Amino acid sequence: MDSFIVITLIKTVVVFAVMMSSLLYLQWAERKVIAHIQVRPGPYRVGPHGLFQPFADVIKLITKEDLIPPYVNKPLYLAAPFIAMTMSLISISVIPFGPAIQVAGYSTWMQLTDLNIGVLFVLAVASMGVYGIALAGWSSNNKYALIGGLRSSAQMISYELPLSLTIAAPLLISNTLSLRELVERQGGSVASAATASILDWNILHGPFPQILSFLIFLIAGFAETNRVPFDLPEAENELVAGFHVEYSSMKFASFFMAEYANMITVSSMATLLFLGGWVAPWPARYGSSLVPAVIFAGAGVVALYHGMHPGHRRDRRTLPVFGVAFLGIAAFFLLPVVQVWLLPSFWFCAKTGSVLFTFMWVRGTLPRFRYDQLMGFTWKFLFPVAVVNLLLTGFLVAWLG
Amino acid sequence: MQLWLIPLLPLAGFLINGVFGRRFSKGLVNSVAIGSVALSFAWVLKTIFALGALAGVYREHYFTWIRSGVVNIGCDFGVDRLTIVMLLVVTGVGALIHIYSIGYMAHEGGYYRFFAFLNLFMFFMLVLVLASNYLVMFVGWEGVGLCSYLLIGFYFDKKFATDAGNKAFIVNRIGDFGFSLAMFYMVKNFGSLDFATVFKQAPGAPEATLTVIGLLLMLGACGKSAQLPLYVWLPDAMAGPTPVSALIHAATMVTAGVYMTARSWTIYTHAPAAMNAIAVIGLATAFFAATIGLAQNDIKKVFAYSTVSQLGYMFLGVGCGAFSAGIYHLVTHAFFKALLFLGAGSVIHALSGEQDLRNMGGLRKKIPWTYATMVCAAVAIAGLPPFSGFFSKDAILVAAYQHAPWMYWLGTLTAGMTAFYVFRAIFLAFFGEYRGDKHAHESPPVMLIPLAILALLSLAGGFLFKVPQFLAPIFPALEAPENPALVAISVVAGVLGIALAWLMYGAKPALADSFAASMNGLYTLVYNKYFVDEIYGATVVDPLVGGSRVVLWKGVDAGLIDGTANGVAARARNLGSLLRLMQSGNIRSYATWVLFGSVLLIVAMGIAGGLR
Amino acid sequence: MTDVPVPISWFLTLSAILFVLGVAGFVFRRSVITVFMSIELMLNAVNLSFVTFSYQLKQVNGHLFAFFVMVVAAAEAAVGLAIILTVFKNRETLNIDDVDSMKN
Amino acid sequence: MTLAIFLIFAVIAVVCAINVVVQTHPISSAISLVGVMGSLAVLYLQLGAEFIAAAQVIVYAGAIMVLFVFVIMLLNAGAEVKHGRSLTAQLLGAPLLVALLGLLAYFVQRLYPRGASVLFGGFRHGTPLDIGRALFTTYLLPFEATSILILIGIVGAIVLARKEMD
Repeated sequence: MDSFIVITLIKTVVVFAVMMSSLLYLQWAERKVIAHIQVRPGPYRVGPHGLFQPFADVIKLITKEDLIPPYVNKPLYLAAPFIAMTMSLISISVIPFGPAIQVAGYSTWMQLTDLNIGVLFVLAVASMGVYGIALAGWSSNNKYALIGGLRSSAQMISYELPLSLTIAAPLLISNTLSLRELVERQGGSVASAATASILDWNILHGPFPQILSFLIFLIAGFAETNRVPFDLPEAENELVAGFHVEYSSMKFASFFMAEYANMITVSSMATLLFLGGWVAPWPARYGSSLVPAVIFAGAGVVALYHGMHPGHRRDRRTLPVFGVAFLGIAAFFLLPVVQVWLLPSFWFCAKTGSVLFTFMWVRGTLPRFRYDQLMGFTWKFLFPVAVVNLLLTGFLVAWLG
Repeated sequence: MQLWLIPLLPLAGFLINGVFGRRFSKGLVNSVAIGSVALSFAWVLKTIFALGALAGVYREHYFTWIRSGVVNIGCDFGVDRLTIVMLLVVTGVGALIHIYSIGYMAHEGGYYRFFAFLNLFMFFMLVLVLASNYLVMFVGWEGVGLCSYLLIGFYFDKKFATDAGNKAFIVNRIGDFGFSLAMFYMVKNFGSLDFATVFKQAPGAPEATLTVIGLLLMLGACGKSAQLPLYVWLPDAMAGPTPVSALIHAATMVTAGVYMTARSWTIYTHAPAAMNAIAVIGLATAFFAATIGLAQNDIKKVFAYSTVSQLGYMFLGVGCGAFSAGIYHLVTHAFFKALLFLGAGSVIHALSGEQDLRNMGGLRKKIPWTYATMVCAAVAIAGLPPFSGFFSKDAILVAAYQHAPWMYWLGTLTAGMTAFYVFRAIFLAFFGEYRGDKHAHESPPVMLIPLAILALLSLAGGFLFKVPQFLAPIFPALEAPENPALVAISVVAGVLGIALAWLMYGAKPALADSFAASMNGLYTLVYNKYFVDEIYGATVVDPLVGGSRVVLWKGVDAGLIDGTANGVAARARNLGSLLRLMQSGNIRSYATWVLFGSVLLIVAMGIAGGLR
Repeated sequence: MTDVPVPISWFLTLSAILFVLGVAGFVFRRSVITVFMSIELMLNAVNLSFVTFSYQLKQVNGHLFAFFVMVVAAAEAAVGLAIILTVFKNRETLNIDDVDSMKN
Repeated sequence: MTLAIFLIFAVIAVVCAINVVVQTHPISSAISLVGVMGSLAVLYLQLGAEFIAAAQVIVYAGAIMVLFVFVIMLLNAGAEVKHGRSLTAQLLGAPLLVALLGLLAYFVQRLYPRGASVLFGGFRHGTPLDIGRALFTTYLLPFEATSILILIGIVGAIVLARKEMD
């Protein structure tokens, strides 16, 4: 009992730390990716390869003047960013990163808590996220903010329908609402661990591969998180920004932290629902356990090579350090003791990371929707397609499953 | 042999003309109307020949109309010799008058309407005649009343016409009331309305009952056949088109009463009192109407009162037990009176609407055909041998003498007056010099041909159709010894009448005025029809109307009924105005009331649930 | 630490309190929207008692009733808010006391 | 534990509900109502109604109340105006409310003696599985009826709220 509480506390701290740092560095990563898409180095000054850029940003945002405009509805104005933030962070608590593990004789799950209505919980929390935006827009007592808030909340409500429908489809296949069981049904259970492969994932799983569903989920996810190409709030120049036009400094930042947290949530949900969570693409006996080591080793080698032939002066010192670190990590991954609990989380993070990379990639690629197009797209295209997909899935599951 | 076809053909004509007539051309309307009547006439002839020497009654049962308790009334038609006579008269004269109407109505509005109503009348009249029980007969009876109302008020844009129609309808109601009472009484006593059943049981029934039934039936007959005291509607009925006057108010409908009485002879023969009443009424009517006819200046009015008077003759005959004589006179009268009316119509048509005898005169040369035919009718009605009127009228007079001599003498006097006023009209219209200002023109042949046919019939009808002999099997034989003296006297009376008319209106017209002036009071009295209408108005109509207005309308309707209804409504309104305080339209107060109710409900449930 | 049970009557009393508060909102508030929200509050209170009964009777039916109540509430909210929009469009007011006549 | 959670969230619910009633500004009331719903969801979880709890948050808090907030923002509804009188409500309202509350509480106390009590995990059949099974067998007809009802609601809402096409 007490051990349960202790372990839960530890897990909470760990997950929170990981979450926050990943939030910070997600921003950095995004800037880097977009920079490279646009053929420029991106953040480079603060720390090696701008690695300390996020801290600089945080310090800047915290130290900026936090002004509260007059005639705002103060309590709601203050509450809005925290509502958004909280609602985006809560849902991480039900997301499983890996299977049960033994730590110092105690067996526990790599998951804060497992609800047997986990999916519904995530949906509920996501739907609550609307309040942050709506209230922010309304309480700013500014017509642009108000209209922007209306816009964004309407957008989120509208895209919630196809999102839920596409979530329902894989649930029909996996026949559960608990996220952990969801993964286990996709080959994450101890029994099927030996044979679990990419074919067990819902995206390819019979009777009806959920590729279409996955795509719709991603698109709706973009909209849910107000990301490109649906990032109307960011449209300062044509729409006078959005609900957060009156916010400044840390409050302003918290909206973006909420956005990135939502990104992470959506990505991990995509991983859990469609990509088989922590399940490796092919069974370990065919060497899937070596993949992380190989990857990191390769990265280390590349880093060392560039360290030999530096493009910049500083690289002569930093890149070898990275190379050694990568090789160390590769070696670490080869230790059987840690593989048990490190591999699954690696695969989970890899999948989530690739989905996140897709987010950034799209942002670097696509232009922005017009509002009416945006709404018409969901109501006239996504929604019907999702319904048809759900019906097909249900029919096939009832018929073949 | 499909008796139903006889009345249904005119009905079909009525339906076709009534529905589509507005879009039909006049020719089409004519062909439909006259075709239907002619066809039914043809069918009547076929039926007669098919029946051959009809001794008894031929009946056809179509369906059971009413079955309740003892009463079992079927819709069935029957034919016996009496019916055949009536059928021939109705369809034959009807057809002729239809043809005549083509010419007469040529320039009138509502052409198709006229013919449709005429066909409808034919239908109901034939139903009346063919009926084999009193109820079906009553249907026809009411139907012809309706048609008479419709046709009298044909010129419904003229007030006097519509008034006349209402008058006819209302007065007939009184008679029909008697008729229906008689039927109830029959059902009560005989448990049936079927002629056969009723007449089979009638001899056994107590005389009082039969008398009551007879008197009630007589009341009906008086209404329909314009006898005292219900004759008042007939003169006014002349407001309708002249063919209507000829067909309905001279030839057929008004004789329905006589027909019905003759049909019910079994009842009457066992109710002498009723028969006496009929005879007296008939005689009184005949004399009374004749006197009025003496002084009328409207040519149609003259013939109208003449009709009343002749109907009185028929009643006299029937009342004296000479049923066949009554029917005989009915037939002949149908001929010559229809002819008189049609002739009058022709005259009016020739003078384009002029009806006043004082504005006529000297038309003998202008419209010779009309003149000739009307003279034929006049001699027939005057009872000069060997014309039709002579036979029938004398048969009646002889029977009257058998019954009571004074009746004969009065009848003879009436006959003289009849001859007088008819020829007075003739002389005023056709002799002397023209006193009018309108241009007179002879009527078209389509009008003259029926006139000619009717003239022949009224001249020769007497010895062409031996009606009494034909009807002998039906009616009880009346031993009336041939009495040349009586015949001679009546003929002489007629001749005297004619001579007097010639003297006063043909030879030296001034004589008439001086005569009228000399006996001024009497003349005024007669001229104003004994002020009967005024008397009725003062004694019956005004009290009735006043009473209705004061008592029924103001008192009962407005006071009692409306008072009750409005009172209830007012109470409800007061109560509502109390409850309205709740309906303030304010949602919150509504909610409060709902809350109130739910609290009460919870308390009630708690108590019911036994929670103390 | 041992788990202290809660009397069912407490749940029901809570539901009653919420319901009465909802009624109070309905009766005393003038803003149409607030009144409408009070109705939702009442519905929630009823749902709570449904679920409580379901617990007491160890049956799932109460949950279903609560579910249906939610569905109906959703439809009602959609239509009701549309009506509110129309009323506001026509009368320029959200005060329930001004909306006391059928005619405009 | 159960008692503690119940007390906490019951208090939250009551306070929020009172707030719903006393707040003059619709949006504050709306937020308070969301609070009520959230705490009620927790109580549902206590009662073993997992699905209903989730549905409560998703449907009520996530959809219906968002709609309310939406409309409030759309109409830009300010604090309510005080004019307008309902004498009935003024006079009868308060006593009737007190009477209602008293009656309900009284009957509840009478009907449910101390014995019957709620323990977390005392009822485990509120899972989506059970709900779904009952929904599609016993309650199929009402389910379909509600679907029709919702369809009608959608149509009605669109018809009511669309701007006049002239």
